[in-house]
Amino acid sequence: MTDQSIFLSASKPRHDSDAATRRALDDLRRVGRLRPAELLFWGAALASFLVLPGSHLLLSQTAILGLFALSLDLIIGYAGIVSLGHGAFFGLGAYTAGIVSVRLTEEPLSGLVLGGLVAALAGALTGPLLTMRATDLSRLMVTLGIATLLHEGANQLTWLTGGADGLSGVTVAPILGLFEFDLIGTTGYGYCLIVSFVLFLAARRVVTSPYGLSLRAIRDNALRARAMGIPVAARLVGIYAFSAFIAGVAGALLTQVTMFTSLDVLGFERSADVLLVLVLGGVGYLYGGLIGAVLFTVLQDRLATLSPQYWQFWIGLILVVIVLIGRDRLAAVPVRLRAGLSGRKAAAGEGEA
Amino acid sequence: MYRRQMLLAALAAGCASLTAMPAAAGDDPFRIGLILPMTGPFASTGKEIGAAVRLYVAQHGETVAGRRIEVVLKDDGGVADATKRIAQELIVHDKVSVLAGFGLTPLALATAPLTVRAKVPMVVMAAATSAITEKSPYVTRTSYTTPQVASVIARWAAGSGIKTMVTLVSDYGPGLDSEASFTRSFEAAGGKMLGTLRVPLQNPDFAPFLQKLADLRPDGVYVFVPSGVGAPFMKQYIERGLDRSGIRLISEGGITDDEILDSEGDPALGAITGFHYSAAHDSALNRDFVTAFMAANPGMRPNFMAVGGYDGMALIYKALEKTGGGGDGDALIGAMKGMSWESPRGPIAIDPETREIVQNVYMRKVERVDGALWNVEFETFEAVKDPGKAPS
Amino acid sequence: MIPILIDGIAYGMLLFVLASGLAVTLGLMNFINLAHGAFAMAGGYVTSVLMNSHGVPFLVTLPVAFVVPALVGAVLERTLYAPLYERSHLDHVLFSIGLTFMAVSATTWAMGSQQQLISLPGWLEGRFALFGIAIGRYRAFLIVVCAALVVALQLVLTRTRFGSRLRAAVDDRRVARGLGIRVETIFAATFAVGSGLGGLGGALGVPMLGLDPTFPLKYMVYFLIVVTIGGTAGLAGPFLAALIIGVADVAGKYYLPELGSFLITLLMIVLLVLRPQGLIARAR
Amino acid sequence: MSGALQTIGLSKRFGGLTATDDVSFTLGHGARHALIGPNGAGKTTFINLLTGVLSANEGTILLEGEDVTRMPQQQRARRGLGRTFQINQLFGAMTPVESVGLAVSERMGGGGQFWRRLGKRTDIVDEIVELLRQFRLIEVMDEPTARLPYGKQRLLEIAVALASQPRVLLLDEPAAGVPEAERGELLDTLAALPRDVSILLIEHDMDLVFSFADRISVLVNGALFAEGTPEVMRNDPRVQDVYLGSDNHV
Repeated sequence: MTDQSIFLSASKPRHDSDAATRRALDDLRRVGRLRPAELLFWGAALASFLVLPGSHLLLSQTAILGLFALSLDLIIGYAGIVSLGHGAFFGLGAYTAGIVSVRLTEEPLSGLVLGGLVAALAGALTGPLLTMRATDLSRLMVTLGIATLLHEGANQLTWLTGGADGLSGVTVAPILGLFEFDLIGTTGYGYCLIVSFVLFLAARRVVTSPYGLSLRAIRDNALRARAMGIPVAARLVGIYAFSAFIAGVAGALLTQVTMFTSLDVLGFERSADVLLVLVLGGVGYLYGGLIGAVLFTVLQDRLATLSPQYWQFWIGLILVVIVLIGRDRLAAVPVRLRAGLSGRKAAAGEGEA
Repeated sequence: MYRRQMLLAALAAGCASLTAMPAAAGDDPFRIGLILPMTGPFASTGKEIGAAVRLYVAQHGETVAGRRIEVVLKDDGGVADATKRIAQELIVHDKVSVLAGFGLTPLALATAPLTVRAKVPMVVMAAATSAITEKSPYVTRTSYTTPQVASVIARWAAGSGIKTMVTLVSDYGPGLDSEASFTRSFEAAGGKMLGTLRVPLQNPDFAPFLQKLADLRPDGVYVFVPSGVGAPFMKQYIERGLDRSGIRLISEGGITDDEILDSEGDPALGAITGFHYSAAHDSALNRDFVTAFMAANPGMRPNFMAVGGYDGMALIYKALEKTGGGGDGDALIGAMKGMSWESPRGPIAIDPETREIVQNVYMRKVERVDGALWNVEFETFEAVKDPGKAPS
Repeated sequence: MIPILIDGIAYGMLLFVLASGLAVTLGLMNFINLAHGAFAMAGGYVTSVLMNSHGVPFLVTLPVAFVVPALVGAVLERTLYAPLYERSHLDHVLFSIGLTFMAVSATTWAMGSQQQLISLPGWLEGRFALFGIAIGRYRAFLIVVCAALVVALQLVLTRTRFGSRLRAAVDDRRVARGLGIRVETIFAATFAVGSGLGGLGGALGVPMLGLDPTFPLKYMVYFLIVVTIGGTAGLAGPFLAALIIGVADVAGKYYLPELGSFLITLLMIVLLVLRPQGLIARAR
Repeated sequence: MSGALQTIGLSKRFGGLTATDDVSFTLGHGARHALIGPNGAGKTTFINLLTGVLSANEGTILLEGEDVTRMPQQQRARRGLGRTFQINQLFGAMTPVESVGLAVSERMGGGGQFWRRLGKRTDIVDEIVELLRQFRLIEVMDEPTARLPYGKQRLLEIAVALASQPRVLLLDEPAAGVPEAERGELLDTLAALPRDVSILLIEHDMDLVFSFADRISVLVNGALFAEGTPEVMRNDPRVQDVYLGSDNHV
C-alpha cells in the first residue's frame, strides 16, 4: 500500500474517517450478525423437543430432511449449481454409517463423521465434473447420472449393502456411552437437533466468511470473479464437497435413527423431494431448508390424510404454483422474516440461483 | 367411475365403524397397526391388502374374544425409514398389539429389530424374502417366501423331462433370491443350468436378453419378473417366436398376477407358472372369498397380496381368540405358532419352529374360463416349507 | 450381431421420436422441460384407451396420439410455459417436475397404476426373415415409421418457410422479431409439434417400453440423455445420440450384461464431461 | 526489454474472421498507453486475449517477462493483471464495501479462509475505506451495488480492479455511458491512478485519450496500424483518415 498515499489529496478530518471505518465494518459484519429471528427459530426448535415428546420420531425425520435441504441450499443458493442428484451424497452417508455400524463399530459419532467424510470425498472427486465448461443442463444430467450410478452400485454390491433388501443389522450404541436410543425417539431427536445445530453453525460460519463472500461474488458474476483472480472452480468444488459432507451426515443420521438403510435413500424421489423442501422454504439464506422441512412435513401429513393415494398430485401442484407466482414474489411476502434471518437488506429478488 | 364408488364404500364402512363403537364390548380396543404402501410405485400392493383386510373384518365382525378390533392403517409410501418410524409411533402412541402389512422386504427388515424391543408380533402380509422371519422371534408371515415357490417349480421342471434351463430374472433382491433358489433345486434334481440372465429393473425392453436366450437354446427358461412387466415380457417372448422355438417358458406366479392377468390378453394364454395362490383355486371357501372381494371392490380381482392380507387378519383373529382377548406380545406370537387353518388358497399353517408359513404350492396354466383369463391349477405340491430354513 | 444391431436401431429411433420434442423446446426456448415424458405418456394412453375401450385399430390411433398431446401442449405452452421462458433453469426444473408429479398422480387416479397393454394387429406381430436374418415385424415397422418421421422433420426444418423462421427464431429471437416473424406463434406451434411427437413416440412405445403412470419419471432420464448428449443445435445431434444410446444399450446388455444399467449412465457422464455442449454444438 | 506487458505475433480467428492479426505490442512500465481504433477493430477481443477470457490461436503473451499465454484468467489476475469491463461487471447484490473488500482479501490470499468472520481484520477495513474514499464511494458504501447511479458503478468498476493492486491495468472504455454530470469525477480519479501501475486504456473518447495517454496505438481490422506519442498521432493523416473516416460517432 505504498502508493496509496498519492490518493490522499482530499484528506478528511480524522473523526470522519473513523465514522467511515465503523460504517464499513458494520456493513462487512452485517451478514454474520445474529438476528433475533434466528434466536426465535432455534428457541422454537428447542421448545419442540421439550413440548412435543409425542412427535419426536417425526421431528427427527424433519430435522434430518432440513439438514439435507440445508446442504442443497449451499450448492444451489450459494454456488448456483442446480443438482438433481444430491441424494447421492445423502445415500453415501447413510450407507457408510450403516456399514460402519455393521462392520466396524456401533459407536454412533464415528459412523456420523465417516458418513460425512466419505460423502465429502465423493463431492470433491465429482465436483470438478460440474465446474468445467458445464451448462445447467449438463450439470443436471451429470448429478442425476452420478446418483443413478450409486443407486445401481448399491443394488449390485449385495455383499456390502444388502442390495435391494436393504442393509439390516445396523445397531447403534448409546451416544457417548450415555444416551441410549429409545423407542419414543427422544434420544434420536436430541441427537438430530444437536448435530443439525452444529452443522448449521458451521455452514453459517462458512457462508459469512471471506470464502462465503467470494461464493456470493461467483454466483453474482463469475466473469468478474475470475478477473479478480478468484480460482472459481476450486471455490465451487470446495463448497460442493462441504455440502456433500452435510448431506452425508444427514444420511448417516437417518441410518442411525432408523437403524436400517435401503436403496430408497439413493432414489430420485429423495433428490426431488429435497429440492421441493428447499423451494418451499426459500433458496439462499440457509434457513430455507430447515423451514421448508417443517412445512413439507406438515403438508405431507395434512395432504396424506386428505387423499393418501394422490398426495403427490398436491405436491406437484404446489411446485407449479410456487413457480408460476414467482419465487421472488413469494419471498417478498415474508420478507421481513427473511431479512430478519439472513440479515440481508430486503432487496427482493436478489438473483437467486 | 368405480373409484368413486369405492370412496363411497369406504365412507360407508367408516360410518359403520363409528356407529359400532359405542356398542363394542370393552373400552380397551385391540389395535392392529397396518402399514402399507398406499402411495408410490407399490401402491397396488397396499390397495389389494387393504381391501382384503377390510373384507375380513366385514365378514368376521369387529369383536374377538370380547375385544373390539381397531385397524389403524398407515401409508409408508414404500420407503423404509418411514415404515420404521410409523411402526415405532404405532407402538408408542397408538399402543397397537400387533403390527401387520409390510409390502416390501426392506420395509419388513427395517421394522423387525423394533419388535424385539417392543415385544410386539409382526405379521408380514406381502414381503417374500426368506430371511425376514429370522430377524426377530416376533415375526411371522402369511404371504410366501421366494424359495418356497421357486424350489417347487424347479422340482416340477426336472420331473417334466426338462434337462437344461436358463433363468431370466429382474436384477433386484427377490429376482436374485429366486434365481439362486431355482438353480439350487434344479441342479439338486439332476438338471443342468446353461446360464443366468438378469434384466435391469428400470428398463423393460427384453430384446437383448431374449436374443441371448435364443442363442443358449435351453429346454426351458425360468422367469421371475415383477407383476407389472410380466405382460410386456410375454409379448416380446412371442414376438421373437420363442414360444415356437421349443424353449418351455415356466414362470413364478407374479408374472400372471391375478390382479392384471385378464388384461394381459392372449399372449398370457397357456403360460405355465408355479405359485401359492390362484384366484381360480377350486374350493368353496375361495369362491366365496373371490365373489365377496369382487363385490366389495368392483373391477378388482383378489391376488396373492390380497390373500396374504386376508390370512394375516385370520391369523391375528385366531391368535386373539386363543389368548382369550389377551394382547400380550409373547402370548400372541405363542398362539400364532403352530396355528393351522383353511385359507382361500388351501390349507395353511404357521411352522411352530420358524414362524414361517407352510402351504401348498400349485403349478398352474393360464386358461380362458367364462371369457376371462385365470390361472388354473393342475398339480399340487402339498405343505411346502420354506427351503431357506428347513429342507423340504 | 445383426439382430442386436436392428433391435438397437429400433430402440434408438423410438428414443429419438420420444425425445425430439424435448430437443426442440430446449434448443428453441432454452427451456428444460422435465415434463416432456408426460406428453409422451398422454399419447400412449390415447392409443391404449382407443384400442382397448373403443376397438379402434392401432394405426388409426396414432394420429390421434399425436393430435391430443399437441393440443394439450399448445394450450399449456400459451398459458403456463411461455411466462417462464425468461426464468432461471432452476425454475424450469421445479415447474416441470411439479407438472410431472401432477401428471403421474392424475393418471393413476384416472387409469389405475397397472401396466397398459395393447394387442398389435397380426401383421405387426412375430418376425419375418430377410436374407436369413429374423427381424421382428414391429421393430421393422418402428424403424420405417421413425425414419420417415426423421426425414419429414428434417425437410420441414430445412425446406419450408416455417423451418427457416424457426431457425431464425432459434438463432436470435430479437432479430427474428425485427424481421416480422411472429416468434410467439412459432414457439407455440413448435411446442405443440414437439409434444405431439412425444405423444406419437409414447404410443409407438407401448409394446416395447410398456406404459403405466410412472412412465414420465421412468423415461425422463433417457430423453434428457438423448438431448444432452446430442446437443440442442439441431436434430442431427439428438438423432445420432439416440442411435448411439439405443445400440449401446441393447448391445451392452447382450455382450456386457454385468455392466447392466451402468453403461448408459457412464457413457452419458463421459460424453458430457468431454463435450458439455453435446455431440453437435451450436456454432457460435 | 520486455515491458510490463508484451505480445508477440498474437492472433485470434473466429471461423474465417481474423479478429486479432499478428499483433506485437509492448506496454512499458508505468506507461499511460491508449489503444484506439474504429468500432469492430478488435480492441475488446485483444483485451480478452490479454486477460485470458479468450485463448489465442497463435502468438505469445508475456506479463512482466513471464509467458502467460496458456494461463487461465484467475492466474493472470493473481500475477498482477487487472482489468475493468466495457459493460459493468459488478456484483449487483453486494455493497461496494463487500466488493472492494473481496478484492482486497483475495489479493492478500485470504479469500479461501472459510472460518474467519468478515470484518475482523482492521488492516483490510482501513484499505477498503481508503479506496472507497479515493473513488468517492464513501456515501454509498453500504448500498447494494445494483442500486447505485451509473457513474458510481463505473467508479466502483475501477476501484474493484485497483483493489487487487495490479501491476498492469487494462481499462476498457471506462467513460462509456457515464452521464456528463458524473464525468468529471471519473476523469479526476483516472488521473490520480498510481504511477507505478502500467495502464492500457481503450477508449473512444478522444478528449480523454489525449488528456490521459502518453502513448497511443491504433488498431485497425485486428492489426496494429500505427503507434506513437499523442502529438505524432494527432497529426498523422493516416490515423485521422482511418479513424475519423470510418467512425463517425467519436
